Amino acid sequence: MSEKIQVSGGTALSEEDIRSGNIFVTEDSLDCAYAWDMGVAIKRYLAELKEGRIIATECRKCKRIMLPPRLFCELCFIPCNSWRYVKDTGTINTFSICHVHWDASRIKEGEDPHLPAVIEIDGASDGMGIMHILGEVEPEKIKIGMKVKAVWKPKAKRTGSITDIKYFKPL
Amino acid sequence: MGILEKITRNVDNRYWDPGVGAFPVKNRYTAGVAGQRFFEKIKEDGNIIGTRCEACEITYVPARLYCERCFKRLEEKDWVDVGTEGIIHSFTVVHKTLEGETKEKPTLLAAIQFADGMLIHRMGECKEEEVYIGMKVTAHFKAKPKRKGGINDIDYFKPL
Amino acid sequence: MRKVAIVGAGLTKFVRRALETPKELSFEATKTALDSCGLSLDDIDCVAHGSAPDAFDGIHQKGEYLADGCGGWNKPTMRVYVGGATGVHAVVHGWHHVASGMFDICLVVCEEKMSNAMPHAQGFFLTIFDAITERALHPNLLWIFALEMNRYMERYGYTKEDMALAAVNNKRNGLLHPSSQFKDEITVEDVLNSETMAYPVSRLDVSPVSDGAAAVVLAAEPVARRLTDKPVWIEGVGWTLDTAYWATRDLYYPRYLDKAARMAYEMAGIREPDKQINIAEPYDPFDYKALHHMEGLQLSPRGKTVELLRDGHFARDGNLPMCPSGGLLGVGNPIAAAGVMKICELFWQLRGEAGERQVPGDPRLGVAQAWGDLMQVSSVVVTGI
Amino acid sequence: MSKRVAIVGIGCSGFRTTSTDLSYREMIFEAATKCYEDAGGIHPQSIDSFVASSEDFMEGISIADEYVPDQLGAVLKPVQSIAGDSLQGLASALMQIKTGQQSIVATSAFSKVSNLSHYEKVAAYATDPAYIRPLKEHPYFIAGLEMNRYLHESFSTREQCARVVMKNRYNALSNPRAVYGAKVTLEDVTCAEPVSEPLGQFDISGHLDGAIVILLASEEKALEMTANPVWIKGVGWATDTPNLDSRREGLGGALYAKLAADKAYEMANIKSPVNEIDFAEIDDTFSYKELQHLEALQMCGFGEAGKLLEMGCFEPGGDLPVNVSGGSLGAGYLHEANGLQKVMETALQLRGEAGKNQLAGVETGLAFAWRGIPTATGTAVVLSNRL
Repeated sequence: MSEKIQVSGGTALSEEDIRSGNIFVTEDSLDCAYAWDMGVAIKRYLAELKEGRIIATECRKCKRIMLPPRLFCELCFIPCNSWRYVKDTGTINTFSICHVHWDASRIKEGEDPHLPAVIEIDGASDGMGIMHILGEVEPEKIKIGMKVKAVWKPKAKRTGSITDIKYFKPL
Repeated sequence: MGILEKITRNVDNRYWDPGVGAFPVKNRYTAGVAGQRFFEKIKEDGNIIGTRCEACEITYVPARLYCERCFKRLEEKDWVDVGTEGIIHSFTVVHKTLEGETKEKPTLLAAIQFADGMLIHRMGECKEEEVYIGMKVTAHFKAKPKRKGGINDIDYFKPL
Repeated sequence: MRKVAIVGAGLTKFVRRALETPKELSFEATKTALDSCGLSLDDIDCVAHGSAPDAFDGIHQKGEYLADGCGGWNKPTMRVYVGGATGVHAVVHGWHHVASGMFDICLVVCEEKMSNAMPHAQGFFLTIFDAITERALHPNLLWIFALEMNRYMERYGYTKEDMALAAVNNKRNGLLHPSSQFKDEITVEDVLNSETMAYPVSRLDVSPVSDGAAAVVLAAEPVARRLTDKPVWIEGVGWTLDTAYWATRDLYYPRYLDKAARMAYEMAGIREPDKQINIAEPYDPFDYKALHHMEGLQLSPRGKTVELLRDGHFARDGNLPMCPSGGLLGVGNPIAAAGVMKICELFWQLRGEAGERQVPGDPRLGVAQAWGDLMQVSSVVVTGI
Repeated sequence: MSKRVAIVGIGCSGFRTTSTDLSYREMIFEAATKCYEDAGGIHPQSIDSFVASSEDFMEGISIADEYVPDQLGAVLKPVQSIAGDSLQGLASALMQIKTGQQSIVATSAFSKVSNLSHYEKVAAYATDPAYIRPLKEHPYFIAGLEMNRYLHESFSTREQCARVVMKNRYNALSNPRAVYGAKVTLEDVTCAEPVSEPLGQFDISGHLDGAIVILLASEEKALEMTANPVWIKGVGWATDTPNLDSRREGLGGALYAKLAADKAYEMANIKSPVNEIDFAEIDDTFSYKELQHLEALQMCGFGEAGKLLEMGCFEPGGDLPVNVSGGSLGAGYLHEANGLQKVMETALQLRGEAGKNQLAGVETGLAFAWRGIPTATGTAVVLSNRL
């Protein structure tokens, strides 16, 4: 059994090599902003969040109450136009206790960890979860299956965004 | 909706990404094995080098690690000095900035042939109407202490 | 259906920060793969290449940029893209090129230069989430892994220690791989003691950020037989994408992989994958994913994978070696290139050319898999000799 | 290679300069619904595989392929994305059918370019980071260099390029899917604001939002599904080199178009493209590109396209009607969906469904798309309504 594996290239550099200026680099960033067309479904979803309500759509064929709301049922492949309010309570399907920020930098000493979770919203079909964060809870006490409720921003501070819900806290 | 029903009033239906730019991270690029040496030559010696593939009879400028036509690895002996004088292959007058705004002063850019390759760069010390395809030009380098190892170590090209 | 074989393979070293440009990395892997089967660029009909998000290399239309480094000069080149599953999928895509009868010899090349993303590649992962309904929460990539891992562990009562076993297994295997980014063996304790990033994910549960490239050469049957006396046949391919509404799926089981694997097995005529397959290269960017994917690949009963792992079933000398290459955890994770690295491993293992890493017992059938997007996509390739 | 493949369904939506009424998901759902209905009302559950074409930075999403399945009805189905022009996506779909593993494959692409604050910056991000980007120039300078060199080598004129714009925008007036239809004069084009001389504002096709879904099927399925299949006779794609400095024919050529067409013609068994192709929808992202591409696609000799254009050869009533739909200059430029737009217009002509723009008695058409600045990649497809 002869080793015939061929490997070539992949010259490792250190950060020092680059900082010293001996290895030439160019830097750039894509300074382009994006304005996403929300469309009918998400526009209404956000508008309702601003009012302190969560809205879903129902498929007339499979009867799934879908969250986030959509204008079509991706399984039946038909348009849907039945709006359904769902509750602002739900069940934790899964969660994490996260010690790094979105850019991979570690949270500082004393700073609270982020508590992302998938929350199955009451009133939507089984398993219809959304990603959000948890609050007013000791991280060690979070359990899968725990019931939670949305904590809304004060009405004046809501902007029509998913962050109009500050977080979900244990019921 | 969607098909059944549509938004017919022109209201603000857009959601902007929070902050400036949706890709809030930088990119940093090495010049690579060949590029490192290419820029070193510009920085240290104020000269331009390429790499030659004897089999394909082509000299690449900027220099390459490999011949893209036959995939021969271009080695030590394949590095060739192509000098600082080239010929204009094409040119253009750019009137828009990278932001899409109209420039106060348009830029004269040229693709300048060196051996079988090209460098694309600004033209200087000449007027727009003087430039022509086939014109001989030479590189005007930045002062040595100001060179950092990049294409902008050449300030511009000027008529020979 | 036209038979297609892998006839050559090549890799770069996987490193944290490469001097080479993305093109140059691609060249190194491609050249090595060509040399391994004695072909020149003139012999190549087309290039099927792959690379994950443009944001890492920092180049829009990255496929075009990479084309010459992948041997695409004056040739048909096409870049395929299914997030983290791109590596294995690029081979599926190459198979499309040849099995369709349109080309006889196809280069498959994948490259990733994650060190081009500053300060850390993870920052770009913010932009994989839904622009309107999720990004405002400032999520990071670890969230989705952590959420999936937690759900998986909870469902079957697995512990963090159980998961760490996979990291230890793969990293140990990887020490023997010439492309590996690592030198040191780790223990379960090391994994458990490494800092928590996003519970239950700790630092050593995760594969590293890497630069690298990998390539294989595919050929149609008659050509393959002429080129080598040991062609490694592509017996089955499968790929599936699940809904983008990822939070509406229960994450404990990778149903996207279940379907993709069944598609590939059906094509390969495999009825009992756990008995018939000799080598598995499941996608393992995180340790739990290796186990999760073994279940999705139908190579381990749901919820019994840790037991089998503890019993040595998935060790290099076990019944069904898991990630004998070392996988992403053991070799490194230049995303798309890591997927092709897994295919390279099957190629060398099935030909008996894996040297120190060779699994015993003349393996005849192997499966490689990659996974990506929002825990959503899988591509599967079954190879045999 | 005996397996024949046909287009059996076509659907589109959007096709406006902005599309704030629909999210990209809703827009694609609409296009997909129309396409599946066009194919006899097929449910996506019966479609074997799906191919989308997209580029991350155009969508502002990394790994944009994540968001493909739902609006196409492709959940838990084989789905792949091609990071390239949608004609390459079509080629991938075709190859999948030819393997025999799939029988019906949907291919889709969309543009929401109106959502970008600076398309220029995205295009600039495609240029080489060491040699080009540090110049910090508007990326269309590459088109300026190409146009100048092309005019120099081919002896074509600035005015001939302007006439391409006049023709295509006029053609667009009678195409309901085209938004840049207008009667423009030579002076309108030549005196327009310069962008990168000799390239002016009106030499550049305008941005367009829109989604297109096209369904392909094997011969057996196609004959079951539709009475008017459009057969894909040949397809070819090629990249010259991504390096501006080492293109085989310099900056004035479009070798990629020739290489792509050679392959497509060979597959379609076309010996004399001029005689065997009745009309063409070819890339006109920039005015000079139409002329350059016509020559590279062997629709005429080198340096002849401009003169033939002036003689009216490429008008709807001419010998070889080119971009009767209005092309990108007249209809708008759909970025990644550009190629599918060309295929759609070609296929509608071959089905006799091109409305006011319908050409009489056409059997074989050519669709060709280029990847845009700064690339040297193109894809050609030969379509016919005869098996």
